[in-house]
Amino acid sequence: MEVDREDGRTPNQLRPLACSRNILHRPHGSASWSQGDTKVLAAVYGPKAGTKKNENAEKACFEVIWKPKTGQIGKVEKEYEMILKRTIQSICVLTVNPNTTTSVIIQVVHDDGSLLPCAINAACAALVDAGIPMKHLAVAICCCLADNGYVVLDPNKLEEKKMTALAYLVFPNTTLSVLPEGSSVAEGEPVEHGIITSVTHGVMSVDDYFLCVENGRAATASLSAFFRKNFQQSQRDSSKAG
Amino acid sequence: MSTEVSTSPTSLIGQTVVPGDVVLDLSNMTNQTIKLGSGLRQDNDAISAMRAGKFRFSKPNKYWVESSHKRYIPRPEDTVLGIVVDSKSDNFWVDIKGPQLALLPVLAFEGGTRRNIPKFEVGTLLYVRVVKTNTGMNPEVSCTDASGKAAGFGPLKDGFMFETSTGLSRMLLSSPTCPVLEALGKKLSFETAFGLNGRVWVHAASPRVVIIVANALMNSETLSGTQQRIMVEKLLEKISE
Amino acid sequence: MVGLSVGEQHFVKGGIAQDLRTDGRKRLAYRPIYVETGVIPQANGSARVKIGGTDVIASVKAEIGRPSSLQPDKGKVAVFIDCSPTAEPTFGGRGGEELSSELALALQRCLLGGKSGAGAGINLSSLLIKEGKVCWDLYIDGLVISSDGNLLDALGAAIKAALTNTAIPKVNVSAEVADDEQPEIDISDEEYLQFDTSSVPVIVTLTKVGAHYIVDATAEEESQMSSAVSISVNRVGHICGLTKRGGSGLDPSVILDMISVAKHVTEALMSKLDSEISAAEACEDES
Amino acid sequence: MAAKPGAATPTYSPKLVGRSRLPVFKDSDLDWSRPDGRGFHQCRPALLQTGAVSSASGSAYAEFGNTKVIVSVFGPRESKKAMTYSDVGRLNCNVSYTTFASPTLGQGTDHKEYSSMLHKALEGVIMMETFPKTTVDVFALVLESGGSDLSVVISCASLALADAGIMMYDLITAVSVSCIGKSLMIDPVIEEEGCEDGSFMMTCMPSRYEITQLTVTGEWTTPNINEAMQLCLDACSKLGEIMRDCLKQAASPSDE
Amino acid sequence: MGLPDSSQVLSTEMEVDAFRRIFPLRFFERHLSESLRPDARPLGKARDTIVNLGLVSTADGSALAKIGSTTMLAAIRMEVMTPSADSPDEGSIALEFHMPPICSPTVRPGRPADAAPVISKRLSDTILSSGMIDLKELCLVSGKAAWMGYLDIYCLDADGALFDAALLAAVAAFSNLQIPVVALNDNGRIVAITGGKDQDNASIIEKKAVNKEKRKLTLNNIPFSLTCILHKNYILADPTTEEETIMDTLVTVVLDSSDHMVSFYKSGGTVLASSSAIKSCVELARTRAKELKQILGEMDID
Repeated sequence: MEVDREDGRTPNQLRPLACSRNILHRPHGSASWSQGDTKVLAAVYGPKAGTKKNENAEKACFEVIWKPKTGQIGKVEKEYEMILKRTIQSICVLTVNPNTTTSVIIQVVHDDGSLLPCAINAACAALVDAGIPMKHLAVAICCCLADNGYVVLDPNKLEEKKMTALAYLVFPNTTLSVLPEGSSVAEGEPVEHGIITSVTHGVMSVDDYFLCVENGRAATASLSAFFRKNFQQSQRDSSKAG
Repeated sequence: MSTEVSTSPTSLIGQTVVPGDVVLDLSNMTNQTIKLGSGLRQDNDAISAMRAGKFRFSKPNKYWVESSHKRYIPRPEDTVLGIVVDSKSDNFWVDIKGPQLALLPVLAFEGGTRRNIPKFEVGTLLYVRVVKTNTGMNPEVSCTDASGKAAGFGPLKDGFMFETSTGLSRMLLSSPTCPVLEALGKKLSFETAFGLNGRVWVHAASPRVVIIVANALMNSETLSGTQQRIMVEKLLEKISE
Repeated sequence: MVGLSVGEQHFVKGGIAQDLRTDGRKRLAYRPIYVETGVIPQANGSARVKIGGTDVIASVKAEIGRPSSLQPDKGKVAVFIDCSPTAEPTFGGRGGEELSSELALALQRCLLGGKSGAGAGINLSSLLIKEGKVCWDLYIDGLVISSDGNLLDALGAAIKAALTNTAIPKVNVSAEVADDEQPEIDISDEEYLQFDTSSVPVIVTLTKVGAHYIVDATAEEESQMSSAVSISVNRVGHICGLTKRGGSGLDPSVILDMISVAKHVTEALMSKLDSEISAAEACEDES
Repeated sequence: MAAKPGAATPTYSPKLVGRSRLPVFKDSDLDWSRPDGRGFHQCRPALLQTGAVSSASGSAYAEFGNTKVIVSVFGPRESKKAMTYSDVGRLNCNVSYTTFASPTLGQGTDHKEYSSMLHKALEGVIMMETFPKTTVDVFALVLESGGSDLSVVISCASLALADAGIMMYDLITAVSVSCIGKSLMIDPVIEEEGCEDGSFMMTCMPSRYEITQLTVTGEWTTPNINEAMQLCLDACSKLGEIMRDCLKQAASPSDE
Repeated sequence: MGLPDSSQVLSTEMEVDAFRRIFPLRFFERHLSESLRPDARPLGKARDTIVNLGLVSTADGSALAKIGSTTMLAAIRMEVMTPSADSPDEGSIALEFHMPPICSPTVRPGRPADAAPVISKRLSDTILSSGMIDLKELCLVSGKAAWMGYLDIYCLDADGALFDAALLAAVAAFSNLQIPVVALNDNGRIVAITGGKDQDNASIIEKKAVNKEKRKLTLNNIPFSLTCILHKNYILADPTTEEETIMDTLVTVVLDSSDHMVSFYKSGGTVLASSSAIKSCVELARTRAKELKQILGEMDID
């Protein structure tokens, strides 16, 4: 491999994933998600009756509260809240529970790079745990562009700092389908290859961005499979009796 | 169960699905009428899951995704346990663990008239049936069955209520009788009411029995039938010592 | 506010039109004024003023502070007013806030003069201890205990009395220090300085009810007002501040007329207050 | 990423603020002129324009020399939920400053004092009974403060209200006068305000020839007050004309 | 959405304005199918753009940018700070984006708009990461004194594409920036040299002026941004507020003058961005960047 990573990973290798759901007693749904040393807790309350002013009462509304590991929330956290809120709104079915608000609380446990993608994945797992109706899942990944033009996935904090540019990308999960292959195609590529959310930092060429998108997309399959396996496990735990 | 993710399986019935999975293709089943239960939505010809859980089918034509949650989404004809939170001249407001409070009309009792409106204190536990769940409106519940008879609905006096998940209460309500109830029923005498909203009420002559039953039920969520029986036996042994 | 029936409203208005108000006063007559000084021993100066049913307390507290960089040669004065719920139940919580800040603003205007310091009731330069370094910060707090109209005049009088009552300890500043260091100060507990309060103006509020205006309106009369003009006048007859309340407009000539009437009224009020204050001071000294 | 030290580091302006005051005018030298070369009784040229903010119900922009103000009017719209029923409308005013409004002021803030004075100046002229249960919001932003801020805000607000089609008895015009020594100067700039002996601000309804608000601070003799009032009244009626023209101009293209 | 049929029937006899209010989405889709927008623009065209420089006399650099009705006023004040130990020869930029209540009916005093801090953060990320400004140019005395540029951007009128207009105003304000001539005085503080007026001061300070040549910043790689709406297969450039509320998928592309991508920002939205959609957005942004470059170029004549 051309790129050497401190922890000996290959460029497209993710850090070990771990996810456990229903870990908190009070919230209606909760999950902890970790990628390597980055760990985030997510809790979901709701749906609760009523929406805030300025929100569309004909749809289900979401609010996101970001709790950093230490200190007060600033502009960074506000931006993350907004990105998470808009991402969640786009993957949930908003017409099922109109005029309700669902709160998602994100608690950062440890930040070792790829924090926002980690939080999006955690929120997604918690929403599933709470049984919020969703169109599909969202899988988030951080792609980094190294000096020599190579793309590295799921960087840790040290790598994030060294990179020239990075992109946080969120895709829909790879789904099972009984439909014949190739039926969900829009303009020559499967719908699930579309980007839900993209946030970039640093300057890169347009081609480099597409390289990031491509590499990120390739990683969604393994993330999706991890999600599915995780749900199967907990399903097995709870529904054996029936 | 742990099938590898393949792109185009033929049928997903009995498997775990995650939101977004397309479970049915209506273009192949044009001359059938099907009924969709919870956790499914239609997008043109594709029926896809919107919750994670097990995809179920029951003859002749019912499909649903089975899952367990702490929050309850009301559906008509569900029987639930509600708590009175307020009373107005026409309705009682009842908390049924849903997104909105439910309305219980003061006349929705067997033989209910303007003259014999029941009086419920705030906090009263009621066994009720969900009647209407129109979007944009509060759900409506009733203390009668479809024919207007009381049929066991109404306030639950004494006893002990605890909250579990919707999955557990569905399991406890399933037929044939759930092993844990069967095992407990052989040794102890008690009264129970299960709401599909995850509330369980237990009543017995002595508080001891109530506590044993409640614990046994709460422990049973993740256990198989045999495990449940063993768990109940162990519990009873320990108590009788 | 006072709820009056239509009959009562007519009675109040009719009385004013005929120069005989409900309590028997003429239009330009004050209610009896009672002044007591030194009511709060912890403060550097304090006074309580009662005008009829209106009862207010003012206190002056002096603290060592630092002059603002914009005005290194002046001390600072801040006025706060608190409307106690004992005066009016609606003042509880945040209800009295709006009135409080309005009164504080009006008093600040009347006492502090223009930006250059002209017409100030309190000479800010006299509060300076060392230029750019040390000065006195004067905190003037007003408390409305009971409200029966004409709060601004009562507060103005109370502050004037409290300032007369104020004694500020003498301060010695240590010799020259470097530019960016704070000099050491020594506050004397024996020698006190008195304020020169001769230039503190008195405030007269003329309340317009119907076609006439009255001084020292009661709450009942204030509820019938269309507008009110508060004018503060100092000893030499100069106007130190003016604020108008109430939404309805006034003809310019009416305002000019009001100003000349106010000047006339203040002469009497000023000497009345002076004698009351000195009597109160004497009374305090005895006790 | 390029993390910045942030605003925590203390900074200072290289321009000397405290000492750049005007030399104090003496009564003796009568030949000094005003910083912008105007005569004592001459107002700054007024630039007024309605419809500055497209998303507001009505808005106006006013530029008097260096004083630049935008006022937006929203409503009549639903009152806040906490408010109880009222059969007359409500008026809600807010005045704020940009961070760069004046060279001395550190950060832009809401100006509570001006907000309440704007409210008082406007409440008497708006026909509140025409919009029961609802609120009209008048928000002003001072882009640049160049003296006589409050009077510009008030005049501009009345223009914005007219632009929004809120019913009023008359326009409101506001003018200030500064007294320095024995001289009165109308429409003072910020430097003059900084060293004035007394200030005088009047708002009036030009057509009805009525004074709605009057505030005086500093030391004034009666003849001075008389003179200031006359100056203001004249200026107000002139300003009223300019505002009227501005509104006519805004309305005329739609007539064609 | 749910009532396409009824809207079809009603539309024949309904007034246009009423139809626009009741079925906003249908109203827009009708236009889109004709490749036209309600304000007569083709889908990929941005609104008229105006930039004015140097409007705020109290600031060291300022600009007003107007895209359609969206109006932004940006002003920079330069102050002196002690640089941090790890970058002793770099100055700093502090950016703040304000949405005062005058700009939109949704903002109320006392409660800042949710969008303001987010746009603020995105703007400062974009400007700092684009490398438009070399922070070393802001250095005065290495390790002792450097410039801190306070850039405040006020939204005077919000009608969609706020980020684009704010970035344009910010860039224009930097191009207008005149750094004051300063000197080091005896106390180690930096003081301004105020023209020729203070004769007594000027003679002393003349020789000590720290930054005689550095009156203007060199701006390389100026970032230009374009926000697009994705709706079904349509791409609408430079949306208005009305369009933003009806169709929720927004994509902002920032390209710099050497055609590199500074930011590709999309947060959620019902439409997923396919590769072809991304390419089209980038292409639109490229054209827009040329347009904006020209508009800024015309300004720079002074």
